[in-house]
Amino acid sequence: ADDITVGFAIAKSGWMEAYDTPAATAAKIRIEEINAAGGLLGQQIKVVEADTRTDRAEAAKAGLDVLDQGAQMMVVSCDYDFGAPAALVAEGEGMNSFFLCAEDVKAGLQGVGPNSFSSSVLAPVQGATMAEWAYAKRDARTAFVLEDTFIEYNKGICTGFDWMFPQLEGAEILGRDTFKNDDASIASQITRIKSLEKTPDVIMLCSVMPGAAAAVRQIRAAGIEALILNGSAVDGSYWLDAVPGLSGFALPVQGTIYGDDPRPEVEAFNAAYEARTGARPASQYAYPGYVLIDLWAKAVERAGTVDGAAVTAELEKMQAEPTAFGPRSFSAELHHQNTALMQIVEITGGKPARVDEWQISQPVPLDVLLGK
Amino acid sequence: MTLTLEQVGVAFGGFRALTEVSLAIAPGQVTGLIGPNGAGKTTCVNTLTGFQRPDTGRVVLEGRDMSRLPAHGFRRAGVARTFQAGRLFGGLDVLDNLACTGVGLGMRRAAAEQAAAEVLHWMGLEALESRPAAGLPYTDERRIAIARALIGNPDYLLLDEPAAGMSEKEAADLAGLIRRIATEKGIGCLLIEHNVGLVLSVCAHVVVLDGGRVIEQGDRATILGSAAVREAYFGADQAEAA
Amino acid sequence: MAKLGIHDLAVRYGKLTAISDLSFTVAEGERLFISGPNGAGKSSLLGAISGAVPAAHGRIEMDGDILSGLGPERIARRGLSMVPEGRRIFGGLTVQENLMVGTGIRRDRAAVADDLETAFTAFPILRTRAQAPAGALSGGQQQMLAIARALMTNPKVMLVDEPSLGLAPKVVDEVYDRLCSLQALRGLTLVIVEQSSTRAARVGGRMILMRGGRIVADGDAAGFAAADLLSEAYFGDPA
Amino acid sequence: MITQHRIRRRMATTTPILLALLLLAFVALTLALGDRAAARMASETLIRVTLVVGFWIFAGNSGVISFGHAAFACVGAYVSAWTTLNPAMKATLLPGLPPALAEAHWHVLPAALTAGLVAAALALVTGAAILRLSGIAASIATFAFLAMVNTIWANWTPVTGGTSSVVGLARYVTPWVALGWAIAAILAASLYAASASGLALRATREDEVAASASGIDQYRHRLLAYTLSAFFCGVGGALAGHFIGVINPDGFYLSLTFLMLAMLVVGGIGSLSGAVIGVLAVSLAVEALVRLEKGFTLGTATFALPPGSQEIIIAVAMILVLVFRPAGLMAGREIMLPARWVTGRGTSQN
Amino acid sequence: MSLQLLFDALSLGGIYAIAALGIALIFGVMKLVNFAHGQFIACAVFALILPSTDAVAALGLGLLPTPLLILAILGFGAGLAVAAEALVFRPLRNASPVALMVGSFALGVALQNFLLVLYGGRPKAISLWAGLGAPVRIGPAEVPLLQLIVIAAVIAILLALGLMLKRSRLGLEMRAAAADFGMAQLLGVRANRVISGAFALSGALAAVVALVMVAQTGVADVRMGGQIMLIAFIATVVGGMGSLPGAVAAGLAIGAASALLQAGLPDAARPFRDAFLYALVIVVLLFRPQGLFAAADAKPRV
Ligand SMILES: Nc1ncnc2c1ncn2[C@@H]1O[C@H](COP(=O)(O)OP(=O)(O)OP(=O)(O)O)[C@@H](O)[C@H]1O
Ligand SMILES: Nc1ncnc2c1ncn2[C@@H]1O[C@H](COP(=O)(O)OP(=O)(O)OP(=O)(O)O)[C@@H](O)[C@H]1O
Ligand SMILES: [Mg+2]
Ligand SMILES: [Mg+2]
Repeated sequence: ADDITVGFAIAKSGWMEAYDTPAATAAKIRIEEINAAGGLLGQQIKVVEADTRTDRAEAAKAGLDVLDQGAQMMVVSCDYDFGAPAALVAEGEGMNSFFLCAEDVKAGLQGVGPNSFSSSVLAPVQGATMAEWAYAKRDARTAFVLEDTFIEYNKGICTGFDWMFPQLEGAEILGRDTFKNDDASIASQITRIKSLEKTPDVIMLCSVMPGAAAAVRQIRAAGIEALILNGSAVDGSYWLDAVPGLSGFALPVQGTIYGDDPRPEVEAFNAAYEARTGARPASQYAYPGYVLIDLWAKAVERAGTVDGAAVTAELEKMQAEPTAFGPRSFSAELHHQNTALMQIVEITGGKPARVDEWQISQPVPLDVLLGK
Repeated sequence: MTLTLEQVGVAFGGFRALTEVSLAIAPGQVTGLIGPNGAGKTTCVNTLTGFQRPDTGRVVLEGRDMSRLPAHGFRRAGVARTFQAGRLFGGLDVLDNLACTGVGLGMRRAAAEQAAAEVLHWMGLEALESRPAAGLPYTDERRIAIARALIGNPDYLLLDEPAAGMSEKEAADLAGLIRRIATEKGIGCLLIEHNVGLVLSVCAHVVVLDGGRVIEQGDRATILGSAAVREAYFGADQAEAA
Repeated sequence: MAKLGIHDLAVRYGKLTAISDLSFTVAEGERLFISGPNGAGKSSLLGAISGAVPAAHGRIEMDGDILSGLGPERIARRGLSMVPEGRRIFGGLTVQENLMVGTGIRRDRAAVADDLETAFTAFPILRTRAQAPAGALSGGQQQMLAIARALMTNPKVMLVDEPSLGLAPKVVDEVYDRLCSLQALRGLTLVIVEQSSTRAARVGGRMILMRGGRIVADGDAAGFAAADLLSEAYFGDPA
Repeated sequence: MITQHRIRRRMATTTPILLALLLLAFVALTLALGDRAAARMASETLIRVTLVVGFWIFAGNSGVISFGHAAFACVGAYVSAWTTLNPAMKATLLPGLPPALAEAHWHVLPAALTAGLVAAALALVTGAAILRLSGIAASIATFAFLAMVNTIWANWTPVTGGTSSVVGLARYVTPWVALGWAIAAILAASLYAASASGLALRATREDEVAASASGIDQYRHRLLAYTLSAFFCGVGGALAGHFIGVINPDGFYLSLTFLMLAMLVVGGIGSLSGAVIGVLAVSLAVEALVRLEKGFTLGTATFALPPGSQEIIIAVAMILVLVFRPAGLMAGREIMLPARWVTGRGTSQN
Repeated sequence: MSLQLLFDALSLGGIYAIAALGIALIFGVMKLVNFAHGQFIACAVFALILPSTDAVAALGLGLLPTPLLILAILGFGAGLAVAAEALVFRPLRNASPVALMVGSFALGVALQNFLLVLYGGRPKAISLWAGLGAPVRIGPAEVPLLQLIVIAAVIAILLALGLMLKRSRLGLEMRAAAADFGMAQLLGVRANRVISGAFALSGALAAVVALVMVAQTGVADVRMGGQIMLIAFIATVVGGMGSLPGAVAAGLAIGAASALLQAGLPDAARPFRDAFLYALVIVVLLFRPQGLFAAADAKPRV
C-alpha cells in the first residue's frame, strides 16, 4: 500500500472519552503536520479508529478491529487499564503500541510487552517533582500525604513523593491518610490533619477528579491553608469553580495550556489545537498525544520501516530526544519518562499560572517505579 | 410411646399464647384439638413441630427432649404436619411436591419419587401426579398437602384445619381418610378443626384449648357435656346437639 | 330497580373459562347466598363484581349504573365493599390501622369513630389487640378483622367470600348475627359465598347454586337444604 | 405405566444436549462469518454462559439473589493469573506472592480447574456464614462479601497488583475452549437440578417453611449449590482473564454482577434454558447495536447510531422485556425434545 | 477529639441516612430495591447546570436564588421519580422483586448514559455554596456549617416522614397499598396515586442528597451517587427493611463506623477500611438477620 496506517483503539464513548479525545486530536494534528510535510517514509499516514466504549473487553475487540482495518501501529486509550487490552493485541502482532497518556510503568515494557510505549511522564516523577520543587522553592520541610486509593495513578504520585521527600535534608512526612475518590465526606481525614502537632508546610494530595476537587474544597473550607500539591491529572481550570478563589495549589505539567509556556512550540500547538477544535486544550493531556506521534515518526524514519521490532530498537536509542514539550528518552529497560522537565503551575486567587519549571535531580529508580 | 407437650408456655412479647399446656398424642389414634379462634391451637402445632420454641416446658418424643431441634429435624424424627394454608410448592408438580419430603428425609431422588407414587396410589390420587401444584382446586390442594406429609411413614401427623372451606361431603371423605391414616398406617394424628362434627366423629380423645390453657379434655361425651366448652366455643347447632 | 344486575357475565383466565353466560339480579336489601363446589367460579364472580377481576364479557350494574371497567377503587367508592377469599389483611399494619384504611372514602367522618366502636363491640378480640400487628393474629381472628374492615367503609353492598372459613362455630353465629342486624339497620345488600347449605338455610335468604361457571339453581336457601338439590348440583350431571 | 411426570423427567434430560447443540451451532455460525471480531464475540458470549449458568445453579434453584458471584469470578481470574503467569513477570509485578505461587508456571487447564476449586472453597467458607441468613438479608450479605473482596483485591497491591491491571495472561480462550467450559457448566447445572439436592433447594425457593416441614435442611442444600456454583464462576473468571489478557479487580465488580443478573432475568431465572438464552439474547443484542453504532452502509448512505446510544437502548429493551415477559424470555420453561420423541411411541401427550 | 469524631461520623452518616430514607421508603411501599436512586441523585446534581459537553460547566437552575433553587431541584427529583414510576415501575408492578430490581438497575444505566451523552464524561465543577463548608466552633470541635444543616435536615425529614406515615391518612394508605395493592384498591384507596406520592417523596429525598453533595464537594460527576446508593441500600437492610428510623439509624451507624475505622485503623490497614466495614455489616446481619429495627411483619408467622 502507499499509506501507513495508524489505528486508534480509543474510547469514543463512556467516561474515558473525555480523556482520550483531546490526546487523540493532538496526535492527529501531528499526523497532519507530517502528512503536510511530505509524509512518513514518503507515504501519507492514514488514520483508522475503533471505539473501546470505556470497556476492557470492548477494548480488545477495538484493537482487533483497527488491525483488520490495516493498522500498522496502534494508539490505545489514555489509561493503562483500558488501553492494555488493545495494546496486547498489537503486541501479539509484533506491532508498536503507544498509550495516549498512560503514566503507569506497566503501560510498556514491564507490563504489556517489548513494543509498547507511552510518551507521558510517569506518575512517580510527578510526585517526586513536586516534592523537590516545594522543598527547594517553597521551603517545604514538613508534609502530609493524602492518598486517594481509587486508581493506580494516584498511588504512583504518592510513591514518587514518598521516595523523594524524605531524602531531602531536614524534610519530614508528618502523617498520612487515605480516602476514596467517591467518599461523600473526608471529615475524618481533615480532623487528622488538624490534630497534627504542627501544621504541615505542604499537603501532597494524590488524587484525580472529581475526588481531588471535592477534597480541596473540604480542606480549604476547614480553614487549612497549607500549600497543596497534586499531579498533572488535575490540570485545567474547568474544575476551579468547585473551590472559588482557590490559592496555594501547585501541580506539574508537561506544557501549559494557559498561554504562558516559555517554549513557543507549546503555544503554537495550543493555537493549532484551537484552530482545529474551536477551543484551547482543556488540560495538558493533549500533549502526550502529539509527542507520541512525533517520536514514533522519527523512529520510523530512522528505522526505515514501521516494523515493530525495528522501530522499538530506534525508540530505545532515544536519549533526550527534543520534542515540542521537552526532551524525551527511552531505553531497553524503560519505555517511559523517569525524569522530565516539568512546568510548575500554581493556582492563585482562582487563576492558574505557570510559576516555575523543575526537573528532578535524579531519575526515579526502576525499583521505586515497580513498587519494590 | 407418645409425642407430648409438657407444661409448655409460649409468649409473644408480653402476650401469653400458651400457658402450661400439656397434651399427648398416642400412636394409631386421632386426637382432636379444638378451641375458639386465637386459643393457641396453631401455636401448639408449631411447638410440636419445631416451628416455635417453647419458652417454658418441653416437647418430648418417645422420651427424648426435642425442644432445641430445628423444624426439619422434627420431620426427620417422624413428626409431620400440614398448614392452615396449603403451602404446596407451587412451581413443582404434585409428584415432586411429595418427592421433596422423601428427599428431605435423605432418600435419593428416584426412591423419593417411588415413595411419592406409592402414597398417591394409597390415597387414590394418581391422576393428579403430573399436575402443577399451583393450579390445584382447594380440596385437592389439601389432600396433596396431607399426602406430602405421609411420605416416609411418619409416626405422627398434625393436621391444622384440613377441612376448612370444604363442603359437608368433602369433609366426610376427609374424615374417612384421617381414620384410615390412623388405623392402616398406625400414625398418631392430631386434628385441629372448627368443624366440630368432624372432630367428634373421628377423634376418640379431644382436647379443648381456650386462652392458651387446656380447659377440658376427654371423649365425645365429656366434651359435649362440658358447660365450659359450650360457653367458650360451641355454636347454635352443637349447643342444640349437646 | 335492582341494586345489582349481572348480565351475560363471562370471566376467563387465559384459556380457562371460569364463568360464562351468567345473569342474575339482586334486590336492594336482599341477602343472597352463593354456593357450589370448589372451582365453580364463586370467587371469580365476586371478583368480577368488585372490579378486581376483569370481565371478559358482559355487563355489571349497580343502581342502574354500569360498573364494568371502572376499576376496584371507583367501585369501592360507590359503596361496594368486599371480604375477599384468603382475607388479605395488611399484615404489617396494626389491627386498628387495618380497620381505618377503607374509611378514607367516607364523607361521614364523624360516624367513623362510632363504627369503630361498634366493630370492637362485635369482635372484642379486635379491641384487645387493636395495636398489635394484624399479621400476628390467628387465622380466625384475621377473618374477623377482614369482615370488620369491610364494614368500616359503610358499604351499601357487601360481598363476602366464605365468611365462616376458619371461624369457631360460636363466632360464625356471631358473624352472621352481626351481618344480618346491620342489614336490617342500614338496608345493606349482602352477597355471601357459603359452602354450608344448612348454615345458609338457618340464616335464611335467597340462594344461587353455581357449577362449572354457570348458575344451576336459584331459589330459597331453606328450600335447597330440604330438597337436597345441593348434592345433585355437586355430584350430578350439569343441568 | 409411563406417566406424564416420567415423560417430563425424560424430556428434561434432553435439555443440556439441546443447549449444547445450540451453542455449537452458534460457534459454527460465527466462525463461518470468518471475522475475527465475531469470533471474539462468540468466545466472550460463551464465557458469559459459563458464568451465568454457574450463577444460575445457585440463584435459579434457591431463588436467593446473590450479588457475590462476581467475586468468585475475580478470585478465579487471579488464581489462574498467579499460577500461569511467567515467573519473571510475577517477580516484577506481583512481588508479594508466596514463593510457591511466585515460581508456578502451570498449564492453563489445571490452572482453570484450580481457579474453580479455590473459588468453590471460598464459597464454602463464606457461605457457611452468609447462607444462615435468608431472603434479602442473604442478598445483602453476599453484596457485602463482593465489596469486601473488591476492596481487598484493589489494595493488596503486592499480591494482586492493586487497582492496576495484571497483564500477560496467556490468551488461549478460543471459541472452542469457551464452548467446552460452557457445555461442562450446562451439564453440571442440569445434573444438579435433577438431583435430590436440586429438588430440595427448589422446594425451599417455593416455600421455606413448608420445605422445613418436609424435613429439608435448607442451609445444607444452599451451601452445596453455592459451592458448585462458585466453581463455575471461578472458572468463568479465569476464562475471562485469559480472554482479554488483562485483569483488574474493577472488571469483576458491579458491572459484571449486574450484567450476570440482567442476563439471567432477561432469559428467565426459572430455568437453565433461560440462563443460556438470556446470555445469548443480551450478547447478540449488544453486538448488533455496537455494530449499528459503528455505522453501516445502505447503498451510498451510511447510518450510525450516536455513540452511547447502545447502553440506553439495551437498558430500555431490558425494561420492555421485563414488562412484557416478567418471568423472562423463557418464562421458566426448558428447551426440550417433544414428548413423543422421548417416549418413542409417536403419541404426544398433554 | 471525641466530640470532633462524633461530628465527623455524623457528617458522613447524615448523607447516608437521607439516601437510605429514600430507598427505604420505596422498598417499604413496593418491595422495590431501587438501584436507580443513585442516578436520581446524579440527575438532580446535573440539573443545576446546563447540558453541554464543554469542560467548563455553566449553571442553569443553579442560577436561581437559593430558596427557589432548592424548591426547583426538589421538584425536579420528585418529578423524575414519579416519571420513572409511571413509565417503568408501574408496568412492572406484578413482576417479582428480582425483576423489579433488575428493571431499576436498567433504568439507572439508561439515566447514567443519558447524562453521559448530554454532559460528557468529564466531572464538572459547581461553584454553589462554597461558604457552607466554613467551620463553626462547638465546644472543642470544629464542625462545618453544612454538617449542622445536614444533621438538622435528617432529624426534620425523619420526623416529618415518620409523622406522615404513622399519623396521616396518606401514610396509612401508602403502607396499605404497599402491603397489598389490590386489597387497598378494593377498599377504595387510590393506590396508584398513593404510590406515585411515595416516589415523589423518594425523588425529593434524592434531590436533598444531591444538594448536600454539591455543597460538600462542589463537583458533578455521572458516577456520583452510585457509592452512596450502595451504602444506603445496605443501611436500609441493616436497619430493617421498610423501617424508616431503622434506615436512618443504620445510615448514621455505617457513617460512624466508617469514620471510626478511618480514624482508628493503622496506616497500612486504612485502605482496607471498606472491607472491615462490610465485614461488620455481615456480622450484624448474622446476629440480627431481620435488621436492627425490623418491621413488625418482617418474619411472617407460620
Ligand atoms: N408470631 C406471633 N406474634 C404475636 N402473636 C402471635 C403470634 N402467633 C400467634 N400469636 C397470637 O397467639 C394467639 C394464638 O394463636 P394461634 O394461631 O395459635 O391460634 P389458633 O388457636 O390457631 O386460632 P385459629 O383457630 O383462629 O387459627 C393468638 O391470639 C395470636 O394472635
Ligand atoms: N387467578 C387465576 N388464574 C387462573 N385460574 C384461576 C384463577 N382464579 C381462579 N381460577 C380458576 O377459575 C375457576 C373458578 O375459580 P373460583 O376461585 O372462582 O372458584 P370458587 O367457586 O370460588 O372455588 P372455591 O370454592 O375453591 O373457592 C377454577 O377452575 C380456578 O382454578
Ligand atoms: Mg390456627
Ligand atoms: Mg372461592
